[in-house]
Amino acid sequence: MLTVVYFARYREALGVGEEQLPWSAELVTVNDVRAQLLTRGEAWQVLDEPKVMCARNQDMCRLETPIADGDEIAFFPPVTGG
Amino acid sequence: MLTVVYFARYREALGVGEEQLPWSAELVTVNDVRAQLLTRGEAWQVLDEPKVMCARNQDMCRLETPIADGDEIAFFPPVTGG
Amino acid sequence: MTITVQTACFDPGQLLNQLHADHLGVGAVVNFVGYVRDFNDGQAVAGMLLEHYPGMTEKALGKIVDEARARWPLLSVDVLHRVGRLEPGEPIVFVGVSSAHRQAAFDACNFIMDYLKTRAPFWKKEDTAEGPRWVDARESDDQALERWQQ
Amino acid sequence: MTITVQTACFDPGQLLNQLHADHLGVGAVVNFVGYVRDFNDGQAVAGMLLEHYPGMTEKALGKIVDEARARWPLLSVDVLHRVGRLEPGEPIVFVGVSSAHRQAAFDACNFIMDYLKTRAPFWKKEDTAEGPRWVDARESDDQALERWQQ
Repeated sequence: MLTVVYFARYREALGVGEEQLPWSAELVTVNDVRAQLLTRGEAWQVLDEPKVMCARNQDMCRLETPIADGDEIAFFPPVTGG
Repeated sequence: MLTVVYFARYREALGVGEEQLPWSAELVTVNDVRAQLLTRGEAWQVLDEPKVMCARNQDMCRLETPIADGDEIAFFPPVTGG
Repeated sequence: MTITVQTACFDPGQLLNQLHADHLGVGAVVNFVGYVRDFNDGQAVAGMLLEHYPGMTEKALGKIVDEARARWPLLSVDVLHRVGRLEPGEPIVFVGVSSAHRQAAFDACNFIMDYLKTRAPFWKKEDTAEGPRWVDARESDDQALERWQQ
Repeated sequence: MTITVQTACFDPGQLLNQLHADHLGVGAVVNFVGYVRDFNDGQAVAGMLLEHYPGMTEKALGKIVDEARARWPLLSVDVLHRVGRLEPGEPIVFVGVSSAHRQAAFDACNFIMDYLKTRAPFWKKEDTAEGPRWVDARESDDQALERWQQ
């Protein structure tokens, strides 16, 4: 199982902040999770933005970062704190 | 008349903080004042240090800066505030 | 070293004074305070909501501070960032750094802010006359980060 | 803009908070506080005497602040430097800068400190176990200044 979390503008656009996704061996990288989410329809295309940011287990990562069963994967727009 | 002031290590070495010097047309630059002071003897050689700093009328200046009657000329070692 | 994420307002002056707090080896303290402005990107701002990623926020800030400590000889580092509802004029973030040396304190504080701006999971949503809007990230913040990566 | 030279101790936190003081356009405040350390150049320091050049001090600080304001978009600038007798742990100098923008505040504060260190007529005389000694100027302070002159 994967936990997938969304923040800020993405969370609002998707209408969901957190969900569980079944683990599958085809999900090799963060980008594979994203590709699967993009098939869900129009609203999910926000994850296709060039500047989409992601984290694996609460560490900023790249879309190419490998993932494992049990991971927490996050997608969010560029950060604006400070 | 010129007012000449000394600070910190120089003031201590010279035993004087402020004095009046008669104005003379030969005193064209700050360095001319310094040269005259250097003739006073051993203690005054502190003013010959390569890093001697000077000010004319309370503005940092160079030894080559021209002076005028009535000026306040200062000699002091490199500053160490802050 | 303290890292704090909180909803409550705070007193920047008190944090500044605590940074020094009787450590007689401290020669220099540099600190940054970010405040909510009443105007941004051409619009009046009546307040903002600061969202974050609980858990990751603390972890990300911790890594940034660790990196700063690895680069410069620092004595203490204090990072406080607020989340939730903020009013114009209120402080958002405090980053304070103490060191024996001035330039280390300046550089470390600047570095922490540049990384915080681009690597810590906070998002601002401003209240404007035309309704709420998510603040866009600035290109200049990415450029600021690059200075430290060369 | 305030420039103050005084013998009395001061509260850095209070000065920091005053810098912001309900100006709702202030997005960023950066400040530097220099403290008397209990150790310097290999010797324990029991205190120091800070000499200055009355009249020139205020003039020199004013010119430095004017130059900073000409280079960066600043809202307020506050410089306070003490003179006379100082004890270890006490603050020596406060430089605080507010701006709408973070990097302007960082750079201006850093610039003012670099100029103050090399162009403002203050001299420190430390009390050590071997007696009083005048603090030597640092080569690194001259180098810091050169950054801004290129």
